[in-house]
Amino acid sequence: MWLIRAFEEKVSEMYARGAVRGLIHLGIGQEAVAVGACFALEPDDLVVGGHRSHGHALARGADPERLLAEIAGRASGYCGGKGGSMHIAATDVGFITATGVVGGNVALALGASLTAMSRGGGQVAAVFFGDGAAQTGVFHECLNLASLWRLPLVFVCENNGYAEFTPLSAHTVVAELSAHARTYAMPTRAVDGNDVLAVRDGVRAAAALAREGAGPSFVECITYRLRGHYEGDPAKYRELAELAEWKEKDPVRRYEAVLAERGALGGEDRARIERRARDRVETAASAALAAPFPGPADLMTDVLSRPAGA
Amino acid sequence: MLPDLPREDLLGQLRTMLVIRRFEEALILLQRSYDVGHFHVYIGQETTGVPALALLEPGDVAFSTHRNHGHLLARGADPGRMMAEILGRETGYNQGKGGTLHIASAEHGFPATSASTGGNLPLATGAAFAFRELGSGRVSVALFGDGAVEEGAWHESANIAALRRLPVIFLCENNSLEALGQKANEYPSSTLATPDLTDAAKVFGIPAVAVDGTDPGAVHVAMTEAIRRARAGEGPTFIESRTVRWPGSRPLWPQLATGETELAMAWDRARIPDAHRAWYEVNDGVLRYVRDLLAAGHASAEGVSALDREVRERTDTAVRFGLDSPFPSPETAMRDVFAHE
Amino acid sequence: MREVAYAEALVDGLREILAKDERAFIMGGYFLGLTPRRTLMAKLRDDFPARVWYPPIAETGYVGTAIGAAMAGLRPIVDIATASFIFHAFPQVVNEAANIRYMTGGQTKVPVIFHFNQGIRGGGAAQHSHSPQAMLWNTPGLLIMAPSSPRDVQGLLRTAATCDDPVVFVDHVKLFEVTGPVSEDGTAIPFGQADVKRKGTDLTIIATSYSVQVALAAAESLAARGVSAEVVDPRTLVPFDGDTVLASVAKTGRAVVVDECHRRCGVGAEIAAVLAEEGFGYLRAPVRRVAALDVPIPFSRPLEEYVEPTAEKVVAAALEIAK
Amino acid sequence: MPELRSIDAIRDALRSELARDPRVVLLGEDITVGGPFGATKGLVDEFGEARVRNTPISEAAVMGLAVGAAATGMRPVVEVMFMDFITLAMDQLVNHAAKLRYMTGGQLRVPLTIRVQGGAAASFGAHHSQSLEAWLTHVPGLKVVAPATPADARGLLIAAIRDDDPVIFIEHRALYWTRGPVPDGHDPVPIGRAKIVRRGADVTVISYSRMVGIALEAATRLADEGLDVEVIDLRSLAPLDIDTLIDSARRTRRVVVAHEAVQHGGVGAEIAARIQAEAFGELDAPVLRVGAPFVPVPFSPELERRFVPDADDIAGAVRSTVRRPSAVPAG
Repeated sequence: MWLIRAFEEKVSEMYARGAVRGLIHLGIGQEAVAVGACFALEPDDLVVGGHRSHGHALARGADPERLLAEIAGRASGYCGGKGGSMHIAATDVGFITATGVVGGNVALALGASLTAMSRGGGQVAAVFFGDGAAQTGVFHECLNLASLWRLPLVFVCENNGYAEFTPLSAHTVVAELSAHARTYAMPTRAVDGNDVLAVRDGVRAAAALAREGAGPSFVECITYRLRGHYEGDPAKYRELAELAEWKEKDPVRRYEAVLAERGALGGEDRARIERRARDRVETAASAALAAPFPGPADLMTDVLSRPAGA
Repeated sequence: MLPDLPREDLLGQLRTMLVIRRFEEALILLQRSYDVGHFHVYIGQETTGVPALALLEPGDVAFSTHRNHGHLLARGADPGRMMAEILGRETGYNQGKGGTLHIASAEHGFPATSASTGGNLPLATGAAFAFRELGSGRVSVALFGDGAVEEGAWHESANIAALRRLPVIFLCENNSLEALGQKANEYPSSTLATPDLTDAAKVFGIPAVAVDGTDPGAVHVAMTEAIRRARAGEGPTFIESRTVRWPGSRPLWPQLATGETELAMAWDRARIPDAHRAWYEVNDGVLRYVRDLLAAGHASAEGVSALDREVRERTDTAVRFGLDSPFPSPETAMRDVFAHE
Repeated sequence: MREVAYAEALVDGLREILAKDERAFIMGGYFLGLTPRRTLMAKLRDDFPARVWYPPIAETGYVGTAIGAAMAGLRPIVDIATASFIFHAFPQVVNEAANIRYMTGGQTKVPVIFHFNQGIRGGGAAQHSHSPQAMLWNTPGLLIMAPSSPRDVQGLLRTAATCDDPVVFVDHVKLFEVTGPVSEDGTAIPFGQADVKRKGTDLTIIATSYSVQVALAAAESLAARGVSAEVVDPRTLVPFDGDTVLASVAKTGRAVVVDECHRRCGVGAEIAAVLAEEGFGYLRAPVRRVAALDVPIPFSRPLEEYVEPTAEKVVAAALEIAK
Repeated sequence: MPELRSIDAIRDALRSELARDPRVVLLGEDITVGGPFGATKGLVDEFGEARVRNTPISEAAVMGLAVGAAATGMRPVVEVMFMDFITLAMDQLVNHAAKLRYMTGGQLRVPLTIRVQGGAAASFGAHHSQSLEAWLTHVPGLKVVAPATPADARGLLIAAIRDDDPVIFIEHRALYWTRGPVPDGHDPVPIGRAKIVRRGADVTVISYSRMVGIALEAATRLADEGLDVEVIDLRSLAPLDIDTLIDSARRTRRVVVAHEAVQHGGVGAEIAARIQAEAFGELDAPVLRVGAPFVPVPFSPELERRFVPDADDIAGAVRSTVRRPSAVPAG
């Protein structure tokens, strides 16, 4: 979780310095959902992210250097600099793709789960999305279709109470998003999104159901993100008091406390883990920023299977 | 049961139901002698549309779909101009440009009719949005089938209607009972994982009720309450009207599977054949309505037959009017694209 | 004449409409995107709290709601924000709004304005850099305005506000900082009236929206090389002022068309085809098109710049045919 | 040579690819009962419900699902009952199917075929008669093909299913029941290659789908007037076989482009702009375009007939390219 926290803070700092640009969405405060969920999945399971997915990719084992290179638009980035922060893909670690279209990614994950089902190897798919996506029509179409065809899919909903800039209550009367899943006879479970073990158990149970062929299920993680909706937004649309309260629920500090209680984490262990994470991110950042940009020759590739015709 | 209305209103609604029934039957018969093209009929759902839409005021609006004939006729549209539109003639309500799938009549409160499944749901929600903003107290009705609930447009519209407490009534005519295309290997293929259709609205906190679509009394009660809530600013209501699909609407091209309706079956059970017996005895709302009227002493067999004859004559004139109407002149194809040409 | 930034002219234009017509209503408030100028919209909302609504992220739903409201008495101005989000609303914009008047034989009007910010904006990548106006221009039943200056955006908005047909308002975040004069007396600019933004004799550059600023920059550097370029801004795509454009091409005999759509089947393709057809007699060189290359818009800056229709590319195209 | 109707040629292609490749799966509304025109009739009995799946009426989710399945190893074939309904799936088509390969720097591929049925016929009205191919050819990352004959329908559909990119396969209901010769075997017809269906020396007429037959009708009529017309069937709108078009334009020096879609901003605009840019000075007349008027599709048969260009329209355009004085450009 420290790797993700250090990574996101480094991106935030690079953005402030103008070293990277474009639309960047950080998931600081939502590390427990990424790590907890991915910990409960198998290596060959298929994971689809949303537009705030650095943490999801890292939790699946993506290389921080190639991730940072992509965010910085470098040729050595996972997508050759063509995708950027919102369209990260690291298929070698089972992170199929992320997408910038709210709700659009959920439909892609349905397809991944159909493939998994047709292969019959007990493989499952999982998709991360925010509560903003839950307002889109395509999201509801997906709940219906997944339930109808009993697809092996885990819906991991990060409910942080905000869609882009507006508090959720201004967007829908339905506070509890899993209610929509129950409309389609889908089992649901709400977990504290800031407790990595609770998320792990929730997703593991859901994945088990899917592997047995019992179809999809919906895990709603109640979380809170500490940075603004997108980098460069001073997040002033939140009352400061609310911000302070959640800082104390920071998932990284809570998990450290749990481990310390169990005697599994001494004082200097904690500092060592944090430092190792920050060092790893530091080297990754300098390597990424030193890497070359892609050239015009790269431009026309990857449009179609053969070079783009007339 | 019968709607709680005075006798002449009940008979008025019977007349309208018969106008719809005879119109659709005439259209199917016309196929034998004229290339009418593809269309959908409202047979079997008259006992929903007529009582429900009779409760609207002139200023209220309704948005229908490809199965719109019964809705427009229920609000007083002229069968002749309807037939003319279906036959693509100049005298049609849309001057021949819309056709059966898009018949609209602003004067009867049908501003636009969409043939894209669920396409009318955001439009009806929008009209309610305007009525609320303009404080006009008017009501908007979305008329759609169970298939439209599978569309994202349904969820986005329901969410907005609930969020802004809009005066819109979602009247879902679920005509797929016992005809789920998947199993019966026929149309439609309504495929919804929701155990109960009304759940699709209840999740948004929208009051939802299911009624027997062949029971005009139940439809009347549910619609009266929904209109009251809308005008009082209490927000949207969802009504699921359940009907068994008319056997003639199962194949892709409608056919007179149960023949031209014989009203005498309402008072003379001996005339009911074995084939489609359940249809004549239970599922045909019009026959049930006639039986209830007779039982309540509101009408006699002779009276109903006389009314039916009058409706059939009117239907024949409507068909002739359609067939005799001129086609629009070709250059009119270039008009009505924009306000200023 | 007051000098004003485009973003201010736009918001003042919206304020004027809300003040003048109580049926006017704003749905979606991201007109100025995530740029620093967005505080202007927050102010507008404070001034008219009941008339500016921030809907859920559900374009089919809220754009359809705007169309329904337009049929029932309101005159909504609906903001789709980033142009790439309009694809969610295509069934409502293209299948419903554009067809309703025609399909109903003229019975029902749909006075609604669809606003979006199109084009390449720096790091938007493939899903936030679309220019959908070519597809919308292929759709009968939609008026399309594409202002390129503070005066034009206010003048065209005034006409759009009184129009009884759906109007597509093509906008661009890179226009927000462009400053220029605005008319004091509230004159409206009629649709279908092109504006010669710069006189010239050797060739004609035809451009819309932000590409007009690109064309003007190109004309500037061409002048330094002794090539006199005339810049014609049609200001609206529907109706399209073909006469003024053709008159200019007849005079210069050479034409370059610039816009941010992808090249194949883009806005430039239709204009070039019309010029080549109508201007066959007096064209002295092939019509050149400068548009976004036919690849998804890449994220990385150097790739994005390679794809973008820049002033340099316009200059190169102009020099190629000006000989 | 055996003969097949287009609708049967299409079913034959679907059956042979379903049999050949276990990754192929059909998705669409009512396809187990054959869809409205019968293209998929009987396939569910042969290949089972896991590979011939009825979907709910949720075009956005179904298209997204198909893209996701293609990106993770399957080869879906999605049927969109009427081309007008691609509007409901535009976000998935434009923002995902067309871009996943590029945005992921080549990590993903999207071997997906989208069968649509477009065009005006039998008075289906404005929501069931549109030709929207210009939009799709405008999107980099999508291929678009439109067969005019049963042989090409089968060959191009087989090629589309085997292609590793998203291919939109445009059928036309007015062509479904026309019969035509089909070769033995199930070989793909290469995507991106036009076909000269009638050699000629005086004027080139470029067209696709239903318009090819109408162009041939015009050509035979013009032959009686001593005009030798060359007719080219594009078959593939993206990628466009521009070399064949330029070569023919240089030979005849007169070109007409005809399509059923609205002329304004149609594929004809791109072809006209390309030919006049690359063969400038080698034409004796401007490239003329014949397309539908800039209006929604009217319902009434009389108006619909006027909406769709016919042989007279094409012949008229051809004659005017000949009559026009060959103005030699000044300077």
